[in-house]
Amino acid sequence: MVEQESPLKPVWQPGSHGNFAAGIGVYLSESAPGSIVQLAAWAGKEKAVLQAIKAVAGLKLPDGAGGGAPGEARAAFGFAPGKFLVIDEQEGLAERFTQALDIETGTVTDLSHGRTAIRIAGPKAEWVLSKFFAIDFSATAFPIGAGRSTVHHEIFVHIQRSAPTQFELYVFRSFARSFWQALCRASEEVGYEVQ
Amino acid sequence: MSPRRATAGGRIDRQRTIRFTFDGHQFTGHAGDTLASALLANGVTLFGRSFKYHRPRGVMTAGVNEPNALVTIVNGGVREPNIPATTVEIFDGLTAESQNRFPTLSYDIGALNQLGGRLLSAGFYYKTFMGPVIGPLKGTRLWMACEYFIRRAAGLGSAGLEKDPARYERMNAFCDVLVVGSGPAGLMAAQAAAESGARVILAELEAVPGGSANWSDEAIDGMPAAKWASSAVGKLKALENVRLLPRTTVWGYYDDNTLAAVERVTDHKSAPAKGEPRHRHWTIRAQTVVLATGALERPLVFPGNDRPGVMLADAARRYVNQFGVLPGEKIAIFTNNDSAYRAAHALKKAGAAIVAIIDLRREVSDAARQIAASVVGEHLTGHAVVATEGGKQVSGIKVQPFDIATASVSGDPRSLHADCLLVSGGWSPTIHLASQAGLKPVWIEQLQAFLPPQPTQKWLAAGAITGSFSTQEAISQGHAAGAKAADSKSAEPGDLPIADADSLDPCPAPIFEIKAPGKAFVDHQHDVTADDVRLAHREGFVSVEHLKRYTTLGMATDQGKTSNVPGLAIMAETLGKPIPEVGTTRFRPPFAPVSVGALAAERYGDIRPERLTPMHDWHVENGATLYAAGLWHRPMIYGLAGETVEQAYVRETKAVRGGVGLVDVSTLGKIAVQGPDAAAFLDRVYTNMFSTLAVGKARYGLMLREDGFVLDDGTTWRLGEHDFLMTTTTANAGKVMQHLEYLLDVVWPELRVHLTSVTDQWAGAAISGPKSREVLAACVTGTAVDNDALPFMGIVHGEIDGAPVMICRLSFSGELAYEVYCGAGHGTHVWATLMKGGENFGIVPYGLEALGTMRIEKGHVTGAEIDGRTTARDLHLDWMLSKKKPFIGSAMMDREGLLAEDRLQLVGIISLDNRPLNGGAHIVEHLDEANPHGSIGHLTAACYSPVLGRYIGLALVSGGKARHGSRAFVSDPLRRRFGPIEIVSHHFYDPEGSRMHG
Amino acid sequence: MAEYSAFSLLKNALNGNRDWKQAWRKPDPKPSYEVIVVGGGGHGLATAYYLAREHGIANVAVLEKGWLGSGNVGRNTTAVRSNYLLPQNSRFYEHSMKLWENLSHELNYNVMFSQRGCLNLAHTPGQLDDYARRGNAMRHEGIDAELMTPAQIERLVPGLDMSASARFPIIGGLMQRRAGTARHDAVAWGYARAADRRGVDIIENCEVTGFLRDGDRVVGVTTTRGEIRASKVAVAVAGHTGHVMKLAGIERLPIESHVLQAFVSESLKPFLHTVITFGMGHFYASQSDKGGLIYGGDLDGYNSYAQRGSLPVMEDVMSEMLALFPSLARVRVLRSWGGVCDMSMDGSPIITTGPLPGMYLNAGWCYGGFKATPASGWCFAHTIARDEPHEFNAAFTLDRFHRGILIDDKGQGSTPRLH
Amino acid sequence: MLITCPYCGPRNVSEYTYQGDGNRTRPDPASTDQAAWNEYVYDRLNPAGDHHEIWQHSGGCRAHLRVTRNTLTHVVTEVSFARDAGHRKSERHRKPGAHA
Repeated sequence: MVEQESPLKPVWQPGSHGNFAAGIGVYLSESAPGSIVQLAAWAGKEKAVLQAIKAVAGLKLPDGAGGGAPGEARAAFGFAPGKFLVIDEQEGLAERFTQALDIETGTVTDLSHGRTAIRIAGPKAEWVLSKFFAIDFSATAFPIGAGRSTVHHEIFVHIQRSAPTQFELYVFRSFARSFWQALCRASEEVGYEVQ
Repeated sequence: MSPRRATAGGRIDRQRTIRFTFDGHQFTGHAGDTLASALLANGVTLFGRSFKYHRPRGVMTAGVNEPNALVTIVNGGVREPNIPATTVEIFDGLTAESQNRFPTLSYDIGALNQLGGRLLSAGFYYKTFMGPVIGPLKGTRLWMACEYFIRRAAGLGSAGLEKDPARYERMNAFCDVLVVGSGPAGLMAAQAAAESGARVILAELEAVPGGSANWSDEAIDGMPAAKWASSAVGKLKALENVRLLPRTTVWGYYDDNTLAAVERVTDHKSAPAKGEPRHRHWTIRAQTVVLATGALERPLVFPGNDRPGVMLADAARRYVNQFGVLPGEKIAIFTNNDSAYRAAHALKKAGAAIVAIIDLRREVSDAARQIAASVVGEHLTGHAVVATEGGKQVSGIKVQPFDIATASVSGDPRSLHADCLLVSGGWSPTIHLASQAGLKPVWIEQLQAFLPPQPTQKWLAAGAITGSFSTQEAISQGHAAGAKAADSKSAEPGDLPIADADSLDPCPAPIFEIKAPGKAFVDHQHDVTADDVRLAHREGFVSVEHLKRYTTLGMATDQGKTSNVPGLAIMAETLGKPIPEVGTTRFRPPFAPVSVGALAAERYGDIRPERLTPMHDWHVENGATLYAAGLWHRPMIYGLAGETVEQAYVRETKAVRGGVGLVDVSTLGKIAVQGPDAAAFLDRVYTNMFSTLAVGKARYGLMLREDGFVLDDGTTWRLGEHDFLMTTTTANAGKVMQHLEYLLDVVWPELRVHLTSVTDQWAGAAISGPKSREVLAACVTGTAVDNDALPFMGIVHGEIDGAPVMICRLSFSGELAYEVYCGAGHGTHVWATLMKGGENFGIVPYGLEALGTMRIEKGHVTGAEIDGRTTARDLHLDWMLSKKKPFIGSAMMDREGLLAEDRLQLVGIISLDNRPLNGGAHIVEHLDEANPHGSIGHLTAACYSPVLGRYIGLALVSGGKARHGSRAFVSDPLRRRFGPIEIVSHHFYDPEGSRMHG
Repeated sequence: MAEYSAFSLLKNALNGNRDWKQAWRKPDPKPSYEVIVVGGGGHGLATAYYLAREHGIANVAVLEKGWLGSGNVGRNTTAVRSNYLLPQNSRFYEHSMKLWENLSHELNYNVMFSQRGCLNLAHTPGQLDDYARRGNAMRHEGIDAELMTPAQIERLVPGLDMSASARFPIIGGLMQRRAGTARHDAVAWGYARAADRRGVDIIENCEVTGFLRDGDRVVGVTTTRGEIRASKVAVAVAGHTGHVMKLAGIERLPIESHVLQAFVSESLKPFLHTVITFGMGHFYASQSDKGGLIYGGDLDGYNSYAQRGSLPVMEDVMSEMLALFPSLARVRVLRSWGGVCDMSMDGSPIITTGPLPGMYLNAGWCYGGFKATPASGWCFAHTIARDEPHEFNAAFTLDRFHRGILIDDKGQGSTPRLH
Repeated sequence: MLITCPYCGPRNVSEYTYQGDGNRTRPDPASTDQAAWNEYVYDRLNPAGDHHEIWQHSGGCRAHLRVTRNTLTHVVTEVSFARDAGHRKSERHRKPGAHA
């Protein structure tokens, strides 16, 4: 297989930037998973899709809108009624789900190339994200594992909280470079490191 | 004498000296000074010139309500005009300039306007400058000639022309309790809310939290109020659930308890830290808001009340107590209430002489009397100030006995020497935010003030905003409001701090104006006098809004913070009505002016993100000139050195028609349409059938709007029984997606169809030209691409150099052509492989211009023709309107207006003079270059056609097809292009389509 | 009543300004009139004026529920232009322009119409072609229009970001030099005073609460100040058309009410000499004689009668302003307000007889109401007096929507928020 | 202005797209009743007060919502998924991951 090319390549500048004299506020990275797959259930078939996620990806999603399971190798979360995003560091997840889900249960859409996965971590992650998105990033309002769909002007994004101070962002690939640059700029204030 | 720094006192840091410049002169001040306090400390009294009469003006207040002392902060070519000097914290290197004066502040030629005096009364503009009805100055000419000078005389500061290098940002915040104002009430509210565990934000517009505690002489819990405040602030800062925002003005109260605030992060610094924004635009979503915004003192209206040296009494108290500045040496005080006596006390203590207190009331409280007895030269009760004396600064005042009952002066005036006159006309609670989120403000006769209205959103008020002006009340109200806002179960007050305060009477006499000869100003910045208010009344402009609009009262940068209530009171008196019957104007955001930069926030310098195709970097590296298509950048041409745009696209077009070319089509909208009902759904949204489309085939489809006009077109590919890939035009991708989502959610929820935007999942490259098949054959593995394996509109799957691809044989250029789709992350790899594989066949990359040229030659329509006003018939696409089924738009497309004979219809155009045509040119039957008229349509697109060797175009022309073969003219007066054309069919090239089917 | 002139100003100044009279009388309503105009905004007042002036019908009452001009005539961004694409619109707005050009004389009231031009900026070649199409359409209707080069634009508007590195570089623009701005309140006051001088009764604080009917026919109104009868009742209440027409039993109309915000900056010395619009968003600005930059953008985008706007649209407008004028980041917004617009289904207005006998309707002004004021009043007066439209408003019917004879200048179809 | 999406919770109006009057019923697709079609496409109740309308949470879960909102005060009193038959109150608790 051919490697996926990152849309961030020309603007990718590893190292510390901005006002980091007093410490790094956030760590920014591209996680480049092998698979990003959308699963969408027909009304009444959500449970079956949740079971398929458990069977195929080994992830058990909790109840509730936006519920999700974080993880390094695999993660999943709900982002819309009956809709879930499943991420795997390996390629080929879409094919596995296509075999596991029949058309009477729901649909599988491969977005592995269509979304760029960006990770922001560190003590100032909530502060920097709050510059972009009008959602409450506090741990009580946005628990670990949970997913959110939101937007920064033209840029649509799915966000999963993967750790107390770590978030995974999934943005449309064509916007990824612009968003990355804006993210870096917004992080200058607190000092950031690109990893 | 002039103002000076007191020898001791104040909360400035006398150890730290700060150097700044005002009007070119170097000054020094201390850390903690505002520009106003520092200039006063240096003896400066003249701060600015008024708007209309250019009268000399001093500083009137000590805060955000300042109408007079406006300056421009200058940093090279970057200018920040109209900033109250009372709100500017000084820093080393600060440079400020006075405004609205020429040549200098002291000698301003505009002051000649004062000679106009009564001629320039309210509304004078409306009554003159109409000019003659005939002659060279008729129409609008005389007015515009006069206006030229009026515009130059008006305005305040000048905006710069240089780009502001600063950064601005937004911040979204959420909290349980937002406390606005950090005086004793606000501090107590924040503390009470925080104690119950609530998430609290405390916003304070000043640099130092504490509000009036910073300049009152009171003690709280046995310590000076300022010390108590700073210790309370210290405790709040230590709490994790409290965010303290100094220098933050909450300026807007929007729906659903969303408040807007601006934090001035670096305005007080010589230079920002790396990445630090100048202003931060906060949008705060609060469960409950505590408004502890205090109250603003009002001036009195009397002749000469605008002379530099006339200042609000509480402002003077603040200057001396907080900044250690004496606004004068010999001070007179003019008041209708007790609060001004506090200033007398403070100034005396700091070393000034209090010449007299002139009180409109005959009877005053014992507490006030005691202060007067201890500090004042003369205590003139039942007196009024009727004039001020001096040039650009007060040197004396005239007083006269005054009777409250008749509101008139009598007896002989006498003069008093004074270099400063402090004024108090009572207090107006700062109800702006409350009013933005409430019903009508409530007038309280006793306090002569508007109190907060009944809330329409979730807020509580505490402290002086409620009309309770004592510190003890502020403390208890603040605590109660904070606890209630946080839903605290233990709302027990417990041991509240005890304020050791005076017992002055909060109620003023109901007097706003002293009627005596001379100009008495109501709105100082806009030069609106009491006589102007009466003139407005005389001419019938009696509603508050008419008064404001006719006189401009309250419309200045201070938004009437000192003038609205006095102006209203004068109108009420003139009308003989009580004040609340005259009304109050609605307060609208912003509470105080907000920088445009703050509101633009992170979009300043970054208005819209860029959308890039997967092959973007390749295009740039290979010399593409880019074209903005919405947010996308698309290659327009890949020009060679020395080539014009036309030469480039002609070369690219010829290369495609004669060989092979490659164009990036990744920007086309792509929607995955999946589900058991996908085919049925497509039948409903397209005018033509899709349920009959075989798996592995694509079809061109047309969509209408509900009203029967064309919405969009594109091809849709059937990838599986229940799996379609729809493409849309680049421009309409978002619109079509929303249209389809609406239909599925709202109109046909029973259909089991999922829609997903996969525009970004796929890179798309169209390979076109007679040799395209050969190039593909050389590059593609895993599938055959010959005519049998891949017929017209067929789809195959394969690989290109290891990357999976999906290839559909379809053509926009009219040549044998294919669209090659692959995962976006493989886009450049596949593109480069095709370019390399095509080298031997002379492959060229081509851009939008060549694409456009070939589509014009073919007569294909795009957004220029699908302009929201055209029907399928207008575009000769009626063959796509299925008669076998209803579809979106089918019920409305046959209305009379959509069938009219004279509608604009698509035709082809050929230039008969061999000169280029322009899109946007009109078409006429009879050419009249001098007086163009009789347009029958317009060109939507034009190009040089290499295959025809002619300049051609597409056009929408009334009558359309009936004109084929007839001659007409292009008429393009805007670009002075006129000439003969022939109207022909829009199919210029290969109308049978033999080339693409081949 | 005295004429306004430099001479009368001087005379009154010498006299302490004591002799100025009310700009218009404050009469009590009479029991009946020949024509009642519901709505004391610009259009209603202009209609009354032209009824008296052009058709000799002075027995007219204008009924205003609040203070005169409290609606959109006092809430707009004051631009006057006739740069429309479709001839039905451009002919009408050009008639308005011609009336504007002589309006201050006509009314003996300086409405400060200043022909400082209106410049639509273009950022791509395709957009410049679109503007050329519009400008050429105007020229073929006898209306002035020209294209400007970047160099010309830079000279005219020195604060613009003309750099090639701008996100959306400015590559040209469409200019209508006869366009400009006027003092919005003065238009209401000027028409009121002039109508009053011809005998029209202008009745403020008089809200219409119902329509009097004789069978199908409308024969008057009930108001908060009593019943008033008239042989013709004309409604000109754009922004609140739906609400008022419901009182007459008309439940549905091809109109939605939307809020449009406007903003003014603090006063500045002359900075912007023309009306200007941004081509890659929705932003327009001019500078008033007082010095404030007056500007606005998109509708808030949902039905509202609230006369106040939302924060996100305000932020959009500011960001677009700075995309054009980066030096204005340090200038401050002074005031914001919202006006309620009648958004029609094709973006064009309605001036027509009906929909009930005895009734006349003037509505659906979208963004175009202020600049239309003179022609709207003029055409509406004609329609009321003659019981048939003038050629200029013949296309502005109510039935055009159902018949599909739309006047869709923006090509957005029946989505009012996009017009 | 906030709208409480039944799935995503309260979000700023800037995340939503107004999709128009929710009082209209689309005629049967095969209907040839021109008056009904015209009314559906062009005529609006446009009330000053409570209004039934359709919003899309375009910057969130992308679901269309039926919203009852007061056009004088902007107060939203009811929100439900447009896909659900009939009107359902916006609920604070949200159902299992899926269909709310």
